[in-house]
Amino acid sequence: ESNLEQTKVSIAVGGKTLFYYLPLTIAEQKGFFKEEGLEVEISDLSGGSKALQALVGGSADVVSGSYEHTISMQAKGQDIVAFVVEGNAPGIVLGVAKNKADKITSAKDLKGLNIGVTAPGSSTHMYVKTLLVKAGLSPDDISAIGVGAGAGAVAALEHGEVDAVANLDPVIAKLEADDAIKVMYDTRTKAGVDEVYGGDYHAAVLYTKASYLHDNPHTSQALANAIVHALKWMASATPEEIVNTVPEAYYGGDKALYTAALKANLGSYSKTGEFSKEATEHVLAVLKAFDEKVQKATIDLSKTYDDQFAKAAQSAVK
Amino acid sequence: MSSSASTRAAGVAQPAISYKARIRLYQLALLIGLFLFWGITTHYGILPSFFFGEPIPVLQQVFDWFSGTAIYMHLGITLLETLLAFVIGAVLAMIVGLWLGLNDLASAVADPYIKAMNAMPRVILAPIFAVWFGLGIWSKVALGITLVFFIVFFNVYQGVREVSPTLVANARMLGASRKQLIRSVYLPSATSWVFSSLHTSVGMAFVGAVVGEYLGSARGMGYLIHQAEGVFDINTVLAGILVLTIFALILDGLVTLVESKLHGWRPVADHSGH
Amino acid sequence: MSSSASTRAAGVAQPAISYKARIRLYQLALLIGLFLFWGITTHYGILPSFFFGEPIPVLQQVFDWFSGTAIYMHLGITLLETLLAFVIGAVLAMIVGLWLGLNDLASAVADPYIKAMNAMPRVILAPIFAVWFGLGIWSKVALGITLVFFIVFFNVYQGVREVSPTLVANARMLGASRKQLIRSVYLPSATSWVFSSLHTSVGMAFVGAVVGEYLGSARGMGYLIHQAEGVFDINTVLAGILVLTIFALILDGLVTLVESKLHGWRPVADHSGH
Amino acid sequence: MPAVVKDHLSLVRSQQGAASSAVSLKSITCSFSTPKGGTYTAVKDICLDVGEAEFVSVVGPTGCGKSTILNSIAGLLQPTSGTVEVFGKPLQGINRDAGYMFQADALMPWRTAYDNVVAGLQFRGTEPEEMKHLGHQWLDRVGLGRFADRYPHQMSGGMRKRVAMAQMLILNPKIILMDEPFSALDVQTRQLMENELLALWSANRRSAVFITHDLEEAIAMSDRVVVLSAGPASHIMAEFEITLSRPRDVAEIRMTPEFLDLHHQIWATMRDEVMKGYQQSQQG
Amino acid sequence: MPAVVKDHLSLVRSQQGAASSAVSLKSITCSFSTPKGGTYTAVKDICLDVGEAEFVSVVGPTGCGKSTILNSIAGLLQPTSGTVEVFGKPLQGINRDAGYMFQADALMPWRTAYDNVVAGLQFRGTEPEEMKHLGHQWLDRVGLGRFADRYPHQMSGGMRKRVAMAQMLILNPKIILMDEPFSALDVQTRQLMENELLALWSANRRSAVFITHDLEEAIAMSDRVVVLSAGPASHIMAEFEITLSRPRDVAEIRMTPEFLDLHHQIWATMRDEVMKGYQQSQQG
Ligand SMILES: Nc1ncnc2c1ncn2[C@@H]1O[C@H](COP(=O)(O)OP(=O)(O)OP(=O)(O)O)[C@@H](O)[C@H]1O
Ligand SMILES: Nc1ncnc2c1ncn2[C@@H]1O[C@H](COP(=O)(O)OP(=O)(O)OP(=O)(O)O)[C@@H](O)[C@H]1O
Ligand SMILES: [Mg+2]
Ligand SMILES: [Mg+2]
Repeated sequence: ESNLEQTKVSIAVGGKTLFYYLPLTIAEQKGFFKEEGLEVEISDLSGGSKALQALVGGSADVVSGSYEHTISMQAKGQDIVAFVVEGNAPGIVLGVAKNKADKITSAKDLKGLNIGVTAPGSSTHMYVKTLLVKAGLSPDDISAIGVGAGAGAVAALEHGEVDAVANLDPVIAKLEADDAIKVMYDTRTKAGVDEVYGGDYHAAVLYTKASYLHDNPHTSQALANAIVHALKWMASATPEEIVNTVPEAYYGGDKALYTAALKANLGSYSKTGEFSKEATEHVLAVLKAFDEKVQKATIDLSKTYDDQFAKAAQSAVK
Repeated sequence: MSSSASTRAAGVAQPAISYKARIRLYQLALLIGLFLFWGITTHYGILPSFFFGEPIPVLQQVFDWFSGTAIYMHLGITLLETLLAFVIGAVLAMIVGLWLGLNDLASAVADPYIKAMNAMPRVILAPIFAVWFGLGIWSKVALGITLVFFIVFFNVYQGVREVSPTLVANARMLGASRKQLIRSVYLPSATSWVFSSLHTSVGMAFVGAVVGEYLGSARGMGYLIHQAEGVFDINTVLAGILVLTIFALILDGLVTLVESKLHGWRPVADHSGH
Repeated sequence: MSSSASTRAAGVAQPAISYKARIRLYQLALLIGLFLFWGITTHYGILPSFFFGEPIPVLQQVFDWFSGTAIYMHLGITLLETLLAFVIGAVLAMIVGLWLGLNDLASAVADPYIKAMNAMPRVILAPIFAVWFGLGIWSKVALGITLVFFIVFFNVYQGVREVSPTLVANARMLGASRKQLIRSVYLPSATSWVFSSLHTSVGMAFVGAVVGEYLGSARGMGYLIHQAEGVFDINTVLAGILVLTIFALILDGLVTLVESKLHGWRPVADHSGH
Repeated sequence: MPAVVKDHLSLVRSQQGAASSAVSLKSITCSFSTPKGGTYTAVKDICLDVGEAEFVSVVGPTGCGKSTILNSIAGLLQPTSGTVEVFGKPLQGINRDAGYMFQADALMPWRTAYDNVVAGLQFRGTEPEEMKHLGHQWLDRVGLGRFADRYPHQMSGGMRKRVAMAQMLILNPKIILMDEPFSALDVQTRQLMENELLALWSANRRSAVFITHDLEEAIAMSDRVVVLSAGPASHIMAEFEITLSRPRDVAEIRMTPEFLDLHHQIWATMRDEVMKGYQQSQQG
Repeated sequence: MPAVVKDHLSLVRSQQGAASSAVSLKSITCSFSTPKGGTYTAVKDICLDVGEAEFVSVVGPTGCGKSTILNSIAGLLQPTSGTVEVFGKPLQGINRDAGYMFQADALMPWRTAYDNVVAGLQFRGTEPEEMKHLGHQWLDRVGLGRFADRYPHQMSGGMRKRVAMAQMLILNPKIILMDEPFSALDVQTRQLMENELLALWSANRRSAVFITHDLEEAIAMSDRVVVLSAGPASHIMAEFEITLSRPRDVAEIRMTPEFLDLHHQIWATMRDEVMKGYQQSQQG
């Protein structure tokens, strides 16, 4: 199929090993990109915002990142468009330290505490803000401490530096395995997402510049096909099959922990890769609440995603 | 750097004030030129303002900060971390540098270990520091120390090695004890080495503090910058860098002040060649 | 560092081999001691193995890597980046350092700008480098250069300033042109300064490459370390650091080799004091 | 017979002789700023002409400003006032016609004796063959043939001085400036070197300005001996024409009555001056 | 009348005199490794006794090993073989009884003249009052009272030497070691300093080892003049007892017939040696 505008695609991702982006790795490992005639290079960056910067700066063609970015970029005048969904649940978990769990039972009790987020201003931070507002508090009622999404986050909670964390797997899985936290809000599951956001929510997507989609429709289609392929395969595969597909480096010797975390996350992935208007609106609502730039701007949601590729992929991928 | 100059005329040559004023003028011109270049290129999209911001909003942000109150806390924390890292790192480096510089066996044995530690990417140590020192200022201080230490250490070590053997022999003949020898010969003789490294490490102490805050903290300039980066507010990021830079220059000025006190005996050499 | 020593006896004193052998012995003992300490404390949970890993798995990982093939690509990339950053950064620094060291006006004007750049947290520049140089090796090289440059620069600058005025005057009287003066007097005289900074910056070049990869890349040792950190595989992280350290020592050894070639004329001073 | 030429006379000389003189100091004054912020005038209103092929020695109490004057002639120090002329032209920057042997150690510590000796030839881009030949020839001349590969720190004080002398003379400069070149040498080696220098100087009409503390040396070598007064604001106190016939052997000449007479005169002139300087400084 | 004491005789002296001598070199040899990897023996089998209150001058061709010997006595250089005894005890490490004025510049460049002079007193923890008094007294003695606040680079060569001398003598060492201390001074200042030194030395029974290239100075100052042969493997070629009566005035004594006779003898001894060394080196 030489109708591809380009066969070499560079994809940027902020934290390739995160469960959030697992479909990307599956597509890569199972060779679904190759099947589409693509040669992808996946660059791993230190965070989602760095991946976005790589796209804007032109060093990456496509980003595997958070749908939120397409909205906040529109507010800044950048035309970024999502074209296939990887996950429908952010996978963020708010957990409180076990030893304080009896005193903290709902978001209301968070007032005045130190809460570890991956980085100030990040989506985990916004997640905490959402919870606080829902509980009738102000976002400034807590102090958010950036603890990263690695060993530092585990240490911060286990050493009492923070009273609660809003973080992702494998941090949460590790803390659970260590019996260090009690999970309070969990958006790895459909139920959890509904509870926090009041319905569907787009998390990981593939997005790129509008011009790229326009100039490379076939390449974009091929990318969407590969992701949808991966999503479908994941929906039918057992957790063990998935674990055996990811590179060994992902579970770094502790396969059991990884498998457990994977099971907790399996519900978060999209089945079809398609968009839903409702889910995009939920995302916008969250951003409107906390992002000044988005508040001021008028956002045209229809320009933040392009559903045609994912739709076409349904028939392309058996 | 800096140091006055002029051609090595015997005696009381040209009025030094005009020379200094000229330098300030050039610096100012350069500064304005840079800002103009920045403003124009970003305004006309030659440089993307997404990455490079724009001068007016950056200055506006700095102004807003200093009209408010919150910034003082953040700045204070970062300065405190920087100062602590700088002082502790430099003092430690001087002690170890002197000790190894004067001790052949110990230095030969320690050699690969020190180089190995210097080659270690410090950022990776950040989580460990967080465990040991918590998320407060001390983990940032520790990170800063690891940066400052090696720069100063290698220079103190070399500075001690470079001391003129005749000077040492003379002081020993005059009855200097080991401690007096260090105080009266090795240290003064190594001053230029030490200060050269101090200038480099002032900057590094700031880097340590900011990167430390960047990796995990609840306040400080690094925190502000990190937060702004998270929402792609490049102007705030640059404003933060600008403020940090100004304070780095102030701290460096203090180092230069101490240097010129301790180093005033130097002949003013002429390197410009007629 | 290192350099042979022994008491300053006139002539052909103690056999130097035994001294060197003794040093190696001590180093080995220290190494084994460190590994034992590490093994025991982490095994008995005095140090948490979650952060400190354990020696056996770390060595196992290193062994696995080198029995496989993938590591060579990663290591090769990182070494290439390091070397490029080191060489380009050092050469640039020498040129700029010489130029400013010999040019009073330019150095006085540039002074605050250079210090400001040195105080800038480089990590923040990473996205800009990615824009300019892409996500391939060149953005890492650029990051490494920003680290290497300033360390070497400040030392070259100071080294040039410290050259004995008599030596310069003599060479000029002997008819040396400006270029010859630089080659025959300034550079040799600044060698100890330059090499001291080269030792520091070998490590920094590695740090630049690894941190650059850490911040965004598709291969390299920093990439491996980043991935392992993301999944709490501390043993792999430490194995990566270990491998990097060994290569840093090798590169430093090369620098020392060149140094002893260029610097062989030095008297062997005795600093140990009788 | 020696003649004492007084100050105003030397001024006249310098005005007349400008055209045919190699070096001409026109009323130069050199001041330095002192630690306390004042100025210290080392030499004041010095007028001195050195003719082509003339050998002038400068003597004077220690610290009076001899090296300062030599630095001005070399173009390394710009006088606070007055001008230096070289072959009739005002000196700008370094004096390219002069070779200067410094009072202080000025060998490059990272070069061996041989490499130091040929440094100037290298700078001029001399052929390697010729350089090698000349280098070794000069090392032999100063008696260091066997020490070609020694670094300065491996040589004795006197050996270093001789290397410095060879380094300068190998370039065959038109004007030879030497600041106490032989003070670190034993009497005999010194005489060997003195003769060596005289031979070179007379071979092809060099000019020489020679600083020494050894009056005998000054007289034995020179056409004229200039005596400086004690500092500060040192001036030329007296000049003595040395009319002893040439060629001279520096060892033998010392026993002649003219020599002793001159020695006595200069010695007397200087003695008072030194006592004055010494007493002044003790009051300070 | 002067007596030439030959080698074996001096050996005998050193064996007898051990008990009452301040410094006693017992057959010392000093070798250095050369760039080519060989060894260069500077001095070989030197036996020398310096009695208490004795003033010994060492002369010899340049590069023969005079400074090397002084370094051994100071304890800065460990002889390759042989031992150094100080007041009857083998020397271990630095010689605490000795003051050493180096041939090379050894002033601390970051200290003013005054601060350099009092450095040794500071090291000993002398009272500030006394230090100040002594410091200024010594600066005056060497004629630098007005230059107390000058840094070394602001002083002339001769001034630096005088500071170095004051720095050493202010400590009143039992053994005075001086390596060509006066070679950078003009004749008159030199005589002032020589008399100063002699006065100090005779005031309270010091021992002195004095290196000079000026034979007249050596004779005028000393009780004994030791002549070294040319290197390599330099040895003591001859010793001359100077029986001129004390106290002496260094300027006047030079005219006495005994003086001239001694001068002639030593001069002749050295001349042959220098020529030998010079020729040797030219063959190398
Ligand atoms: N950079 C300087 N700053 C202040 N004073 C200086 C400086 N250089 C020289 N002088 C002063 O100028 C005077 C003359 O110095 P100069 O070196 O010319 O003396 P000199 O005649 O060569 O003495 P010597 O015979 O001891 O070498 C001295 O008093 C010295 O202190
Ligand atoms: N570190 C060294 N390495 C090799 N050779 C050396 C070293 N130090 C001294 N020498 C040699 O030892 C010999 C004696 O040197 P020394 O300095 O004692 O001579 P000196 O008698 O003091 O001469 P001068 O009168 O010129 O000062 C010289 O030939 C010198 O080259
Ligand atoms: Mg002088
Ligand atoms: Mg000597």
